[in-house]
Amino acid sequence: MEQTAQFYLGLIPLMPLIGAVLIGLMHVTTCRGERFPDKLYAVLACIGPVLSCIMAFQVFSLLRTLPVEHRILVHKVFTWISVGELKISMGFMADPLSSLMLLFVTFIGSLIHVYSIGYMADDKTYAKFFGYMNLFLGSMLILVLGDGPVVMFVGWEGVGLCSYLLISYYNEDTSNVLAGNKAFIVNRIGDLGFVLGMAFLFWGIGANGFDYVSLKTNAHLLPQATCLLVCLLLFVGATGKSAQIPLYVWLPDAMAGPTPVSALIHAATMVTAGVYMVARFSFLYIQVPEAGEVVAWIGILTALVSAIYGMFQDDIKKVLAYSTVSQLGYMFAGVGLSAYSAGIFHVFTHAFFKALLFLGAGSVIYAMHHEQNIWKMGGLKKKLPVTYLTMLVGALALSGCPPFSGFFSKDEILFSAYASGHKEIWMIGVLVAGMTAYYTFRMMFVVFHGQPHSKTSFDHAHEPPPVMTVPLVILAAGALLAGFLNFPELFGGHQMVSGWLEPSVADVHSHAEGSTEWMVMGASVLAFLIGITTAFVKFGKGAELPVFSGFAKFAYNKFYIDELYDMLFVQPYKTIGAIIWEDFDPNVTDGPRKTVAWIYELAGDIFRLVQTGYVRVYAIYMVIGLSLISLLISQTLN
Amino acid sequence: MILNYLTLSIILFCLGILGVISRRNVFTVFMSIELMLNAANLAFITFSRLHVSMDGQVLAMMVIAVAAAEASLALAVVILLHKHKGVLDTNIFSLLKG
Amino acid sequence: MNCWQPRVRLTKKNIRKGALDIMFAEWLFFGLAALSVLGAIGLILFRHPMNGAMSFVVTLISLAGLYALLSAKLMFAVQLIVYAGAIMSLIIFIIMFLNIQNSDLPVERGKGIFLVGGAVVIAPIAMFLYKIMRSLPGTRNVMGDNTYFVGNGFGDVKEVGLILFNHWLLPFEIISILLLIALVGAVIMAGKREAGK
Amino acid sequence: MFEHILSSMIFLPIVAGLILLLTPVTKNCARAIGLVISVAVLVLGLKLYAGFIGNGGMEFVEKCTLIPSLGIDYTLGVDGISLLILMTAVVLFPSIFLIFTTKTKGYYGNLLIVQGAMAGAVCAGDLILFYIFWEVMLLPIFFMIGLYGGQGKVPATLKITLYTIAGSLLMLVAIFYLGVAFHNQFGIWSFNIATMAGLKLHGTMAILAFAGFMLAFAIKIPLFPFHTWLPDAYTEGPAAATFVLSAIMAKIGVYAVIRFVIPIFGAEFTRYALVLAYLGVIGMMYCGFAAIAQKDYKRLLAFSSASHMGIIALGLFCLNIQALTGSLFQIVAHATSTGALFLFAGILEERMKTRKISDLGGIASKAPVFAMFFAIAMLASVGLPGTSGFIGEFLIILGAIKFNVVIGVLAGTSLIIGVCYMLWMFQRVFFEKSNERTATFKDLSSAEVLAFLPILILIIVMGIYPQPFIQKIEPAAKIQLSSILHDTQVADINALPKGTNLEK
Repeated sequence: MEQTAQFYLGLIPLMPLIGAVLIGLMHVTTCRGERFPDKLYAVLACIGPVLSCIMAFQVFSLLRTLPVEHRILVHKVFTWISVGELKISMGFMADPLSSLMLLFVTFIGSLIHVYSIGYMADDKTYAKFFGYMNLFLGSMLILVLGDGPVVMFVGWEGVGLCSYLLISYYNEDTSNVLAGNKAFIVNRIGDLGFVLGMAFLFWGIGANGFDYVSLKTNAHLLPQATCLLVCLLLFVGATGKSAQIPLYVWLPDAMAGPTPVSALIHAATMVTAGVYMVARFSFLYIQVPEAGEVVAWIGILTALVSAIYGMFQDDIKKVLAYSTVSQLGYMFAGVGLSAYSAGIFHVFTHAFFKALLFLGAGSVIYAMHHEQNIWKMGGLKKKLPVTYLTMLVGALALSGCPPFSGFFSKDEILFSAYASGHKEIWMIGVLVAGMTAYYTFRMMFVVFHGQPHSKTSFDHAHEPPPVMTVPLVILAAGALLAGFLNFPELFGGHQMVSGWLEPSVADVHSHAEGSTEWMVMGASVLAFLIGITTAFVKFGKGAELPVFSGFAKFAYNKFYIDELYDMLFVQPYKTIGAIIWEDFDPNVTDGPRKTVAWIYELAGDIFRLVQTGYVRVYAIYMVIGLSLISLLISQTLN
Repeated sequence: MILNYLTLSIILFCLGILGVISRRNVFTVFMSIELMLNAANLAFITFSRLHVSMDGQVLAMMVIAVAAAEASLALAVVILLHKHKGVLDTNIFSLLKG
Repeated sequence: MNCWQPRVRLTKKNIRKGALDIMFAEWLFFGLAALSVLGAIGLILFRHPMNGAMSFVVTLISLAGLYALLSAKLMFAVQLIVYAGAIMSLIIFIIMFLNIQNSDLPVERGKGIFLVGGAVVIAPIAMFLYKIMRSLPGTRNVMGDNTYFVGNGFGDVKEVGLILFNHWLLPFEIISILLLIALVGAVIMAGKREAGK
Repeated sequence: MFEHILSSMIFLPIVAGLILLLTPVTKNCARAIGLVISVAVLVLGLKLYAGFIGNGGMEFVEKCTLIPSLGIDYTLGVDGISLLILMTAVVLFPSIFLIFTTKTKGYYGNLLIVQGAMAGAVCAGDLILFYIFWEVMLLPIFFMIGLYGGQGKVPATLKITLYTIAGSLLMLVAIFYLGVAFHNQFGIWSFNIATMAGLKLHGTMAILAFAGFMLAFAIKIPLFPFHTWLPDAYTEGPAAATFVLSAIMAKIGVYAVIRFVIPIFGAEFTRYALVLAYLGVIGMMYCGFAAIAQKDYKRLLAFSSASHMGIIALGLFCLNIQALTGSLFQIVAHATSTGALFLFAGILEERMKTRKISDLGGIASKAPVFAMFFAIAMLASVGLPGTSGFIGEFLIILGAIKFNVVIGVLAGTSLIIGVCYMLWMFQRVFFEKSNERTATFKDLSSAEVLAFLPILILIIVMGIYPQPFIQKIEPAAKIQLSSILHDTQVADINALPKGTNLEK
């Protein structure tokens, strides 16, 4: 049984990868001639994820049968790199943490694949899309299952690549490609942090094995300063992938890709990789609380800033994108404050409701014929009942309405912030919760309530086919129920997720009085109610396109951060390049060579005067030379 | 006195050089070269007499043969020159000018 | 070496006759030397190559005389026949063939300056060569190897020929090939048609 | 033939190339002959690879005396390092003959000669022999750029030739100095690298000789600030010449540092390693920055190649096994990825008749196969995990961090810099809307796909399963490294004050 499961570990990422290669080859070989039918591609594309999902459940259930301290499966496929002390195998590892990630990644991934069959139906390069999606899922699974940082990095960069490919999927449009470039480059900045962190970690304790198991046992050998450095560098990597300050700028632009991509990559799975990574390295972060503080503060500030942005967006996907950034901020606040299970639990619930919201938004966009501006929608409740209901579930979960999943996970983070004495973080968190409720329902009201703003597109709007709505319903069920998996003890629950994650993450449990817990929960609920009421008052009856001014305009333009980055980094980079190429390289670097050439030229000009071209004159030179030599030698002869 | 012969050879050789470097007429330059060859021949034969060995004379004979070959080629060049340029000036050629 | 020793018995009469001969040869040498130098000077001074060529012939003939004085009988003949005869007549033939007018001749301004300047430049070379010659052993002798006379065979066709074909065979053959090549080259060059290029 | 496998691999192409140049064959015939010869060499190379044991020593040694009085031998041999470069060249060469058709026969003749000469330079075990091949290598490049290059071919040819020769003449002087020094110390003449390693050099002359060698190799690699010939030559050269220069010849510069400089000048090498490492990393950043300012895709690739060579050179100077192995691995990886990119650029230039980025666009939708191949090579070149580029770059950064933290961090920025200009270029050339020029772009033909497929498969296989390659490299790298570390200890003893007598 264990043997089979280990074998599965290798197969899980392989399945979608095989699918990707197969679809890619089929696409490439046929793209000039007769194409295979789209249905074939759709089936092929879904086989891999579904198989992976089944195997993931197998692995998960096997892990459950094992005793708590042995809940770890490692499968080393082959030696990948072995140079000197550095020994890395291409190995996969399943422990409670990764198996949990595995579950929802494969599950939601499969659902989104199914959804895409409907959403992408009219696309000309259907196969290409599914190839990329499968490649993405494979990379994500490598990321999750990798048994060491380097293998994880393979998946880490792989998902970045797929993100690039899918964002610039509609590559005829320059802005889409630019968004893709931005995503890849910003991710690369984070990856630099990851690589450097790995390097320092390796020279610290990597010589005895560079996989998580060995690293965990040797973690105490790492000097405090190095540990802090490694933690911060790794966190730089996490900020890149998970869109945190200062590297969050790519995620809103990434909405240029097809909507299922936004759901799969930029909401449910890839962006949570950073949180996963911090949780994975919890054995390091636990040693240096300062690093955790930095993580938590960055997280909560990101949550605040992006919530502010989210309140003023007019693109339905951008609202969701900023809410994603904001929720990721919560997760980092959680893992930063050593509440790893709370952070991961939020990742888990967030995956459901955010995927749901994105897919719902996709249905809306699909129904509105690729119109994304919320001010041009309105009153869609009647036309799209299923979408409306499912999205309502998602919105309630996102804003933290009590019985829904988001409430439990968010509350746990806020509670641990409060209980561990970080009151400021808690206060900001509650504030952000209110803002979340506000902008979520602002979007819901504007899109589904009120009067239609565009009559023609409203009339043409219709509910999408079942292949799209069924995943929505399933996800809605998930978003509704997932929270009960970690039902707090306060309500007589067992905190199953926290208990499950116990062996993997070094959780710090903050205990507090029951009354404190009630107080914290009450504050969250209050914030939610204030947020939703405000939204209802302002937009409940439908609203016109507002004109922004003052702070709102400032926030609408995202505090001009993009422009600032452009001025601070992009333009200097281009200017330096231009200076080097146009001035520095030809004049300074090439200067010595040019000087030598100039000296030769000068000497040539001088000697040219002597070269009259008349043979007789050359004879005269010869004779003069002979004469001089004779004079010289004559001196020595008697 | 042997030295007299050798001195004469030196004088003739130097006159030959003088002819080459100071005249521009192709024929004169050419004949000046012949003069230098003859000066060398004289030296050869003088040394042959000095050492009472006839190798010098053999060498002189070879020089004459080379001179004959040279004369034939040089005259062919002169004819070509005259044919193409119509003049006998060595300064016509300045292809080596840098 | 011995075979070239004089076979004449050294009687008083013979010695006196030899002294007279030496005196006569000295005079003859100076005469021929003066002629050859004059001829050479004429060569480099005459403006028209024809005049130069005639004056050069004088040099060549007087050099032939000097070869005779040095007992190089074969060379005396070769000089007269090949040089003064064949080569010079070829040169003169070409000069006449080209029918050179005074107007064809290059205008040589500053010829005097070149001559004087050239002489000044060449003087050290001449001095140097002279110093070398003077320092060679035996050059102050009256004639070679302290003997004035050499045997009858010295410089004869047969003796020179023996040496030529015994010790100098390979160079001789190479020279013959050289002559052949020169011949071919001359034919190709001079025979080139205008249309060639 | 198999007893003298190395000699055959060297002289078969050279002789064939000379025959092609001297006989009036047609260009198609020349191309066919070139293909046959290069495939024959490939077969020999595979045989060599199969017979290679790989315990770090020299194998397939051939030796005969050339000039006994001066101790100059004809010595050939391969170890893991040279085998790697040799195999790269051997595998990549047939594809050139497959891909390019519209050239004259001299093109193919010169290519064959350069192939042989490069094999010679890589296998030579004697300094003089190496020098001869080193110079012969340059000649065909001179002709190829000079005769078949672009518009600015003449200045570019002169620049590369004079620059390279200036460096190699200094190396010749240094070689002579080494020979004389060897004669002074041991009383015999020898230029054999194996015996040369026993040479003990001190003082200014050693540093000068070291500088002579390093300069020649730095120009060839090219190391900042000696890179200025590279953009011109790469841009103006015909695609095959650029390919040869970037994929293989630059690598021979790196190889030569390992083979000749490290054993002989171990002490000097360690002393100046920091400076040289800085040059490497500065060169990487400098060329990376310059690349973004390019308007010509070939020149952009040229700068990118120079930038990568900076990283490879850095790996040499870090003095640890990870960086050195990474550097050697990256040699192959870079040869495949950048070489392929230059071949693609050649195809683009041939079909579009332009080298300007702004003239192109939208090729991805017209030629998906071409775009995919290009993207794979590009991603390998920016070091994406799963492709060959990552392994080397990761190992080099890892080693650089150990060597010097500042250098390590700067080396890490190559991850970002590379991706910036590459994506920018990819966007302008392959994405966006197509224009009337690119509207008629024809996708790769089957023959071209066939020619590129081995390269691309190599890129991916080397990224996913690199251990077989690393296994061949590592023992030889370890030996080279131990020679330096040994020398360092010697140098340390010398550095001690005179009074401390350690001996006996």
